[in-house]
Amino acid sequence: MIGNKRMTAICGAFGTGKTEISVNIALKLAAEQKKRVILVDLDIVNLYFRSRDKRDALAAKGIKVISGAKGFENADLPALAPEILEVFAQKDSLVIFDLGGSDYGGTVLSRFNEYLKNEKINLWLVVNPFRPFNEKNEDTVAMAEHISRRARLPVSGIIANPHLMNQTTDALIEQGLAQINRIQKYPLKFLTVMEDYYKPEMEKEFEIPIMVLSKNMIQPWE
Amino acid sequence: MPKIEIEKNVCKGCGLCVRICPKNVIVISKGLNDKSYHPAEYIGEGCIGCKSCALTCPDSAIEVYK
Amino acid sequence: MSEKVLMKGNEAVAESAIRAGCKLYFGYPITPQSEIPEYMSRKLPQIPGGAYIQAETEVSAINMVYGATSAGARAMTTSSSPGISLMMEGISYIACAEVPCVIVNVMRGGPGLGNISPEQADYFQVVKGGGHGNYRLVVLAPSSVQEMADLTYDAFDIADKYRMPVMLVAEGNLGQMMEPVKFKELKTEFTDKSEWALTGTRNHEPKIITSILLDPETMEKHIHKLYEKYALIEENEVRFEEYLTDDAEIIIIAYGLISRVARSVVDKLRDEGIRAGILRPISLWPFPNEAIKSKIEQAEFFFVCEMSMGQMVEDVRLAVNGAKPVHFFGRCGGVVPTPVEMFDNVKKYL
Amino acid sequence: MEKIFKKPKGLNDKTMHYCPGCGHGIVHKMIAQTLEELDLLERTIFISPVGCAVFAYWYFNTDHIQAAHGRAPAVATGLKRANPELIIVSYQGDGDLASAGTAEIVHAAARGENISVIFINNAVYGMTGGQMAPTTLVGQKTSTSPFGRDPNFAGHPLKVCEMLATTKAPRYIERTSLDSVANLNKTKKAIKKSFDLQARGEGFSLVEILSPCPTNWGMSPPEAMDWIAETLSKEYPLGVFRDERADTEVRNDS
Repeated sequence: MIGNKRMTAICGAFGTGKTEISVNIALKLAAEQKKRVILVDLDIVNLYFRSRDKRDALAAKGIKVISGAKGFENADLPALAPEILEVFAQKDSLVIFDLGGSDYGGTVLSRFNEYLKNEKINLWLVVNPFRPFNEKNEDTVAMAEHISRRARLPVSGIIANPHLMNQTTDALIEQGLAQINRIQKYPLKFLTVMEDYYKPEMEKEFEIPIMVLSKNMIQPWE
Repeated sequence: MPKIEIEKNVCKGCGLCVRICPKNVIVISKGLNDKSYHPAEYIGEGCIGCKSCALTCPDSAIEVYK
Repeated sequence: MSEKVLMKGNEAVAESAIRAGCKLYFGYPITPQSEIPEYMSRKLPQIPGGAYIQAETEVSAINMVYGATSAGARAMTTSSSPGISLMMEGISYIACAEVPCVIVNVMRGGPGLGNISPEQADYFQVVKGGGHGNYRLVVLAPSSVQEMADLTYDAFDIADKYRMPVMLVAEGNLGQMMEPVKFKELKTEFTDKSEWALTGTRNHEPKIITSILLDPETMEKHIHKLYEKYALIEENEVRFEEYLTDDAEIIIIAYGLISRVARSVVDKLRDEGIRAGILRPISLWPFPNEAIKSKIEQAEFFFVCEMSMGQMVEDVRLAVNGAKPVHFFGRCGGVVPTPVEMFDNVKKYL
Repeated sequence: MEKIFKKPKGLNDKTMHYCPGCGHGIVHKMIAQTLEELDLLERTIFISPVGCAVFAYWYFNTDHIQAAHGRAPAVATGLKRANPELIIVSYQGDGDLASAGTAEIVHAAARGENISVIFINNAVYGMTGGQMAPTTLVGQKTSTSPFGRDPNFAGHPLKVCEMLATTKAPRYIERTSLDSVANLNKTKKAIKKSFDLQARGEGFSLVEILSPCPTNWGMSPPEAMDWIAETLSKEYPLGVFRDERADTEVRNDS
C-alpha cells in the first residue's frame, strides 16, 4: 500500500477523513507485523476528533501514537511533543503523519524538513468532493499545490474518499470518484470506502484498489 | 463697517469671545439674558470682521457681517 | 454535484448565514468554533460588498455587528462561551436599541477558561439575561448539522422581523461533527429597513439609533414596548419537537445534541415496554411552556437531561409547577452523558 | 453688508447642554461647518460616545448612532464596512477613547479603517464628575487624584497620537488645540482634511483636540484656554504625527 516508503503523510482539507484514514493505514501496517508502526498526530489546527483520542486503543494493537505534549491532550494548546524527533532516529519503524486540515497542515511538516529531506516519504492528499473546498477540482489542486509549498515536499498521490457518512450510496461513491478521476495532476492511489458501504464487486467495477475503512471515530449516541 | 451680532439668549456668557477679540470690542454685559447668564455684548464699533469671536464661540451665538 | 454536502456544524452555520444574505462577519477565533471565521474569511471576500473582519476582541466584534446592522446590512458574529461573556455589554445595547443581529455560541466547558469540551452551561446566561437590564434574546438550539444550517437561516429572518438579537446555541461537538446537509437557496428579498436604518439624510429627517433614555418614564415606556414585542414572540415563535410522546408516561426533556442520546435511550426503554418519549425544546426562549404543560396529565414524571448542573430544568419545573415530579440528570465539565448512564438514571425513578 | 459667519446648516437650533466655555460646542460647530463645506452632511453618520457628548445627536442634522463606552471605532468599522458610501464621524473623549476603548481605537487605526476620529482631550473625565483620566497630567488634581496624579501609583499620561503613529496604516494623525485663533484655524483645517481624506477613501485619520473643561478644572473659560496654551500643550505637543498614505501592496507568502 505504502510502497517502499518508510513514511507517509496524510493531508487534505478539513474533515475529508485524514484522521480516519491515518488510523486505518496504521492499523493495516500493524496487522502485517513487519515493522514497528508509529502514528504521529500533527494536527495542531483542529482539537476535536484527533487520533490522539484513540491513543490507548491503538497502543493495544501495537501502534505507538505521538501527539501533543503529554497531559495536555484536552488543552487548547497545540504544542508538539519532543518525542516526535524519535521517528527520524528509529530507522526500522514505519511512520504515518496525520496532518492538520487545510493549507496549513503542511506547515508543521516543514518544521522537520532537515530530517525529511533524507527520508523516503509519501505525501497523500485525501479528497472528498462532497466537502467544502473540495467541491471543485481546481480548488482541490490549488490546495494540493499550497500544501506542497508549505510542506516543502511534492504531493505524491491522491486518496479518494467520497462519502456522505450515513447517507453514502454506491451511486454517490461512483459520482465522487468520477470527479476525482478528472484530476490530472496527481496520481490516484486508491479509493477508501467505509466497511458498512463496501461491496467486494466495487474493486472491479471502479477499476481501482480499495482500502476498506473500519470506523474508529464514533459519536456517543452511536 | 464690519460688525457682529450676538444672539443674546443663546450666549452663555463664557467670555471666550472677549478673550480672543484682537480689538477688545466685546464685553460681558451687566444685564442677564433669559437663561440668567450675563451675555457677551458688542460695544458697537471697532469690529474688523476677523471672525475670531465666532470661531471660538461654543454656542454658535455670533454672526459676523462685512 | 450532489445536492447535499458533508459539513461540520460550524461550516454549516457559516454557509447558511451566507445564503441568508449575511455579507459581513465580525469575530475572534476561539475553539471550538474557529471553523466559522475560517470559512467566512475564505468566502466573504469573494462576495460583492462582503467583508470578513477579524476583530481585536469579542467586545469589538459585537459592536462592529451593531454598527453594520444599524446601517441595514445582515451581519453576524460567533464565539464560544468565554467570548460570549465578553459580548454581553454589546448584546444589551443592541437589544435596547432594537437592531437585528445574529450571534452563534458554540458552547464549551466553564466557568472560567474551563476547557474546549462541549457543555450546555450557558443556558442561564443566554436565556435569563447575561447582559444588564430588561431584555430578552430569541435563543435557538439545533441538534444536528442540518438544523445548524436551517436555524441559522431562520435566525436572520426572526432578527429582522422583531428587530432584536437572536442567538443560536450549540454544544462544542455539534459544531465539530460532520453530517450531510442541504442548504436553502440564496436569499434575495429582505425586510424593508428604511424606517430605521442609518443611510444618511438625503431623503428623510435625521434618524437616531441609541440605547440611552435618561428620563425614567421614557425608559419604562421603552421597556414596555420591548416586552410587548416579546409577548408577541412568545405567541408566535415557540419551537419544539416531540418523539413518541403521544402515549408517553415518562417525558424526557433535553435540547441540543444530548437529545440524540436521549432518543436512543427512549428506543431502549420502549424495547422494555416502558412508555417514554422526548420533548425537545428548539427555542429555549421562548420556552415551550404550553407543550410541557399539556403533558402533565399523562406523565408519571418528567426527566430532564442536560450537559450542565441543571439550568433548563428550572424552566421545566416552572412549567410543571409541582404537578408531577421533575427529575434531573446532568454531566458537566465537558463530559457527554452516555446512553447507558442516562438509561440507568431514568430507571432509578421507575 | 454680507454675512460672513453664520451658524452652520449641520447644527439645529437647540441650545447645547454643555457648560459655558466647553470645547465640545466649538468642535461640534467646526464639524458641522466642514460637512457643509464638503457637501457631506447627507451622507454622514455621527457616532456619539459615552461622556459629555453622549447627547451630541440632539444638535446635528445628520443620522446618528450612540455607542457604548470606548466602542465607537468598532461601531464605525461595522457601519463603514456595511456601507462604504457613508461618512463616519466617530467622536470620542479621553476616558472613552484612551481608557475604556484603547483596544478599539488601536485596532481601527491599525486596520486603517476609512473613518474620521475626532478625539477630545481635556485631561479629565467630564461627565462623571472630573475624575482622573488616562490623559490627566502628573500632579493634576482631580476628584480621584486629590493630591495630584502621582506617577508612582497612577503612571504617566497616555499619548494617543504618538502611540497610533507607531502603526503603519493610519493616513493622517494630527494634534491641535482650541486656545488661540491660529490653533482654532488649524483645528478646523485638520477636521476638514480628515473628512476629505475619508471621502476620497484614503483611510484612517484622527484629530486629537486639546479642549477646555472649565468646570472640572476649576477655572473660568478664559483661564482654561490659557492653561491649555501654557501647560496642557507642553505635555501634549501640537503637530502632525502622520500624513502619508501607507504602503498597501499585498504580499502573499507561499
